Amino acid sequence: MSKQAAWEAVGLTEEEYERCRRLLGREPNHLELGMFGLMWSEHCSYKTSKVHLRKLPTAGPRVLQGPGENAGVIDLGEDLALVFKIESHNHPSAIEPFQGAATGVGGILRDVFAMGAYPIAILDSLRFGEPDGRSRYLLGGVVAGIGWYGNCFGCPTVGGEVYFEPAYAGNPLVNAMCLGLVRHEEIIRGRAEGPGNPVLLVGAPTGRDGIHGASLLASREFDEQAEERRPSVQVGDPFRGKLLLEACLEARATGLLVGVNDLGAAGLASACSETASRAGTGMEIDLDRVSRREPGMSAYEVMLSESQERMLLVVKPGGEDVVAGIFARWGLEAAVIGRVTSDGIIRVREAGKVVAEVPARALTGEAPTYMRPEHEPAYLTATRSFAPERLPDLEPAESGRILRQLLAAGNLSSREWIWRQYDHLVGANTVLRPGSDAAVLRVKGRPLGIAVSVDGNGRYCYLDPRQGGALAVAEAARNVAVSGARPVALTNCLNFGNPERPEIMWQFREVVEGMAEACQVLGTPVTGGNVSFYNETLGENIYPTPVVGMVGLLEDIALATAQGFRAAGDHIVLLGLTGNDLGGSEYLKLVHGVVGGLPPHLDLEEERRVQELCLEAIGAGLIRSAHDCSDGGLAVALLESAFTAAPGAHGFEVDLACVPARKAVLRRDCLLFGETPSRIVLTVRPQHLEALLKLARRHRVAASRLGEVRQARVTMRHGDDFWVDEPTAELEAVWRGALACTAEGTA
Amino acid sequence: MRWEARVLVRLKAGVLDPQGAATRSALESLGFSGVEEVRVGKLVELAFQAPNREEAELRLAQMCHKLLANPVIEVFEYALDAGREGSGCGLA
Amino acid sequence: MRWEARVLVRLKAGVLDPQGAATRSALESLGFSGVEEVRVGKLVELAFQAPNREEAELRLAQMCHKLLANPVIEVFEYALDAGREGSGCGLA
Amino acid sequence: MRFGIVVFPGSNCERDCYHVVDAVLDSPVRYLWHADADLSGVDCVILPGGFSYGDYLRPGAIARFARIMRAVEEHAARGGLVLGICNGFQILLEAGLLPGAMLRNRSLKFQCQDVFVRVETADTAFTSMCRPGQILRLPIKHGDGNYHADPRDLAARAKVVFRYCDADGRVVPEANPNGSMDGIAGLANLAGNVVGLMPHPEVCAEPELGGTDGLVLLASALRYWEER
Ligand SMILES: Nc1ncnc2c1ncn2[C@@H]1O[C@H](COP(=O)(O)OP(=O)(O)O)[C@@H](O)[C@H]1O
Ligand SMILES: [Mg+2]
Repeated sequence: MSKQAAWEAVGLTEEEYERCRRLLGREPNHLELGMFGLMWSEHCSYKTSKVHLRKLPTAGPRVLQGPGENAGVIDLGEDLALVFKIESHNHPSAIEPFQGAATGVGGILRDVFAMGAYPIAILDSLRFGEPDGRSRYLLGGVVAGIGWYGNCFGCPTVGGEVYFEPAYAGNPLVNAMCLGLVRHEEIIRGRAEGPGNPVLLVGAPTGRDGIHGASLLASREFDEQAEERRPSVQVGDPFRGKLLLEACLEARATGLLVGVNDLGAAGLASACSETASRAGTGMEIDLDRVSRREPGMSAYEVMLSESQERMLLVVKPGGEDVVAGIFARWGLEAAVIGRVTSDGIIRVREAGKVVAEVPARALTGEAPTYMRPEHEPAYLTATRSFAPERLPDLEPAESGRILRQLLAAGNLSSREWIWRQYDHLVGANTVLRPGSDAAVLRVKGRPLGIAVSVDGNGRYCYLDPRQGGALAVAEAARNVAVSGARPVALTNCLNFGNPERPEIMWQFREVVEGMAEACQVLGTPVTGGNVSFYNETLGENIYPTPVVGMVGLLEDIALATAQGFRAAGDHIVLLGLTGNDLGGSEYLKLVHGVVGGLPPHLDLEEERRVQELCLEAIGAGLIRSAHDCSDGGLAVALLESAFTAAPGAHGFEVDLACVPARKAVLRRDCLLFGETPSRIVLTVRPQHLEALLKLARRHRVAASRLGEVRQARVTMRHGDDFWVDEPTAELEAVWRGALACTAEGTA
Repeated sequence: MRWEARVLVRLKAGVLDPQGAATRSALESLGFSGVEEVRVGKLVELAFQAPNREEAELRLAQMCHKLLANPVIEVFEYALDAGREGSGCGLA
Repeated sequence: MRWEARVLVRLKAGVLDPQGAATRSALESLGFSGVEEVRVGKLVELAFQAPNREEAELRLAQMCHKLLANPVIEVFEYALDAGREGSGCGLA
Repeated sequence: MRFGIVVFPGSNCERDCYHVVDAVLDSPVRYLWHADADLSGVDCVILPGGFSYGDYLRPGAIARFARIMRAVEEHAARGGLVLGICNGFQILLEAGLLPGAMLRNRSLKFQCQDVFVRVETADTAFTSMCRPGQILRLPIKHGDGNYHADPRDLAARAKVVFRYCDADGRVVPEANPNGSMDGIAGLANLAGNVVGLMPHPEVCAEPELGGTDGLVLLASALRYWEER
């Protein structure tokens, strides 16, 4: 094979090849080149995103660990800390939805317990094409796969989000987030400290799973062994994942663990070089000691295998037998495969011979970084110039019909079909279950509560990436705030198309800058995240899709507030101003068939004040229910609050003429379905209405009583004009059943 | 005409079979020594109508490709028999 | 001596098979008409050591009785072959 | 009364059970390792939910052979209390301590939701504080809860303790979440000291988790043991 073919086969460019030759001072051999290829891949090195990710604020009083480790960590007070991280598994899920999604969950769980934390919750953020044909198959497989791993592992899946858009038809997105609890002194980092310390590989034996060999194979002569060399799809084993958790935490309790890293992309090559380079050390590895699932594996395959349910442990000298004994008791393999060295080199031996010898830093820190060219995409001229205000307004007589159409839409109907397949209760901490804006978990033995939500509207980002990025942060924070928790920090997953296209790079930078600004204003630093590029099929790119996983804290778990109405007679209050915001809305897409205009305008200062007000009102015990207005607008938000309680029990009557307006004249469609952000629907007991309105004035937030909670009937009127007047049960049936019908093909 | 088919669906070679591995170690701890490998797959038995053998075989192959096996991780094989008409639960 | 066995585990006649029923209706909605019945069972393939055929058969029957099938709801049948020594992943 | 909670590889509700017994019931409790045979000092054994051995092959099929299970059988035969929750119930069935077997849910999906169950008999250790006909709201979370048995075998060896019902206590098909025969959600042996059920009382025993109906099972066990 020519040299050129060799670097191309591992995905390197000629310049990159030259760079690794310079770093080595010689030609890399086949294995070394493979290690460089994977470690310098976009996925592992962040070579394209790095320069922009630096713009995200990462510091804050609660941040104990920012980006750069297996997961971020924030302080929960006293000696407790919260570990959390989000990650994508888009490409594997597109090929094999069940296993792809399952191994995505397995991977994020390992990231969290590698830090020494006990996982307490999973969330999933999903994007598919319109749910028919292959997209329906992907939806079913992905949801079943997430459920399988989380349910079997015993970590509750407490929330998530899902959108259906044609832009994701070729490229579904599967992002999984995990949170875990740990005591400060028990936090372990992925650092190979202490030359001489033994290095153990524990968990599953190593097989030929997911080796990045497809491209390699394609450029090699085809011989009779070709079939055997072909990488296979990674298959998860949640059972073994759970054993690995138990054994790792038991090993941690012995105090013998120095560093821990999970094995994910690029397998051993990555785990060894990352742990060594974080600690400024090196590592010697003997491949003959790696336990294997199949005979005849090459050094290349062993080093780069992505077999699941494995961990790399660095152990105190002499601790290896005790640690291995713990793993044996849990039925897991544990082998000393090498030791930490002081020379900064990753040295790999096989059958006594050195088969690779590479400075750890060369694989990690010395990876190239790029400032790729960028260019504003041409489509924006068209989408921006679309003026929704020129569309005919909604006829009141049509409201009922349109409302049903929205309630049945893939992006607005109940997600119960999904989260019922997830054990959201195991762990006995779930105080607010899926179906409210954020999930809330208690912390046993403390008054404390943790709220968490994942959000990101790709359509907004498509229409205005900067604004869309800020909106994603704002919505995630708002979802946490309406649940009674103060947003404190976030993790994010940036899903984009091919960064070698200047248009995609432009979207990426804009989104990141928009997010950064929102993080600054809302005071929520970023503790980590993940970038997934190349979400492109046949030249079709996905919408730029940042997914924000926001974490919030409640001083007192008793303040946890759900979105569902509580009792007839409670007053309904809307916080925030409503504008003529139709751009990028579900309504515009569903009713007028247009993805266009500009996403709704976000005033970050106003957003902050609205959230502050909501938190203070909840803290003062004034609030019975709280729900943010997002997709589908005010009408859908009100209905969701009516639906969440006992089926069909609640209804409401509101006068939309009372909605505080940004403009003198509000369109009817905007009143009902416009998606102006920074708005929250609250309910209060009648005797608390005045106190709430007074508080709102103090926070300089527009607030107005719209009506009250009733029984069994939904009435939306504008003065004396009745727009919608129907039994709750009928609308609720539409909303509750729609996703199940589409997903199971019974529609 | 009624046809009865038996389809065996297996994981491809090299694809991890956690179920098989767990079963193997369970057999071992039950005292069955010397069990070297266990792989667990699916058995699907079908009874269906088709005018003749060619047509039956064609449909069966399509059913396997489209639904019964997942081509990304599984392979299948089948056997096809002319069934006894009206034999009800003949499959079990 | 190495033996290779193929065990088919089926639900007993009369035990409802939710998976089979779902597969049947999925086939139907894919456009395969005339599918009268589908039953889904398990295929377990084993490679194990035993000195001779009698012994191999005895052990296999015990494995089925004890673990591989649940007599309350399932029945099993098996086939046993002398395997090729050292054939590694011979099962798949 | 002392509780023991069995930990199989793949159990995942053992901590939740421990928490309820320890922090809510304030009773002594310890974990029992699957490979041990020592139940000394334990009056009530809980087989917790989860996916012992990954639920591979069949739920409970591998766990029933764990070393501890012989001790549990002897304990049950001596009149000791045994509660199998979800996967624990499946293990009791596989072990033959209770009759019947579990099939996949009719929906073929894992289902996590609150259900209503009707208490069919107060004549067991774990329902002694209930009245027959009482309705409990408990969560289920399982993929294989579709109970099947030969009716004669069932009648000869066990009594039905819980049936899925609607909010008014009617055992109707719409209230049956998994296709279980006769809406069966839980069983006891004839002596009433061994009970298995699919719902999870342990995540429904504290007001802040949204319900306390699960507590009655363990509280019943405490009283039953005192009055024995
Ligand atoms: N993929 C999913 N997995 C689990 N829960 C989900 C998923 N999608 C949505 N949910 C839950 O359904 C509820 C409604 O979701 P969504 O409409 O996205 O809420 P919001 O608009 O407030 O962010 C939330 O409680 C959310 O956690
Ligand atoms: Mg919301």
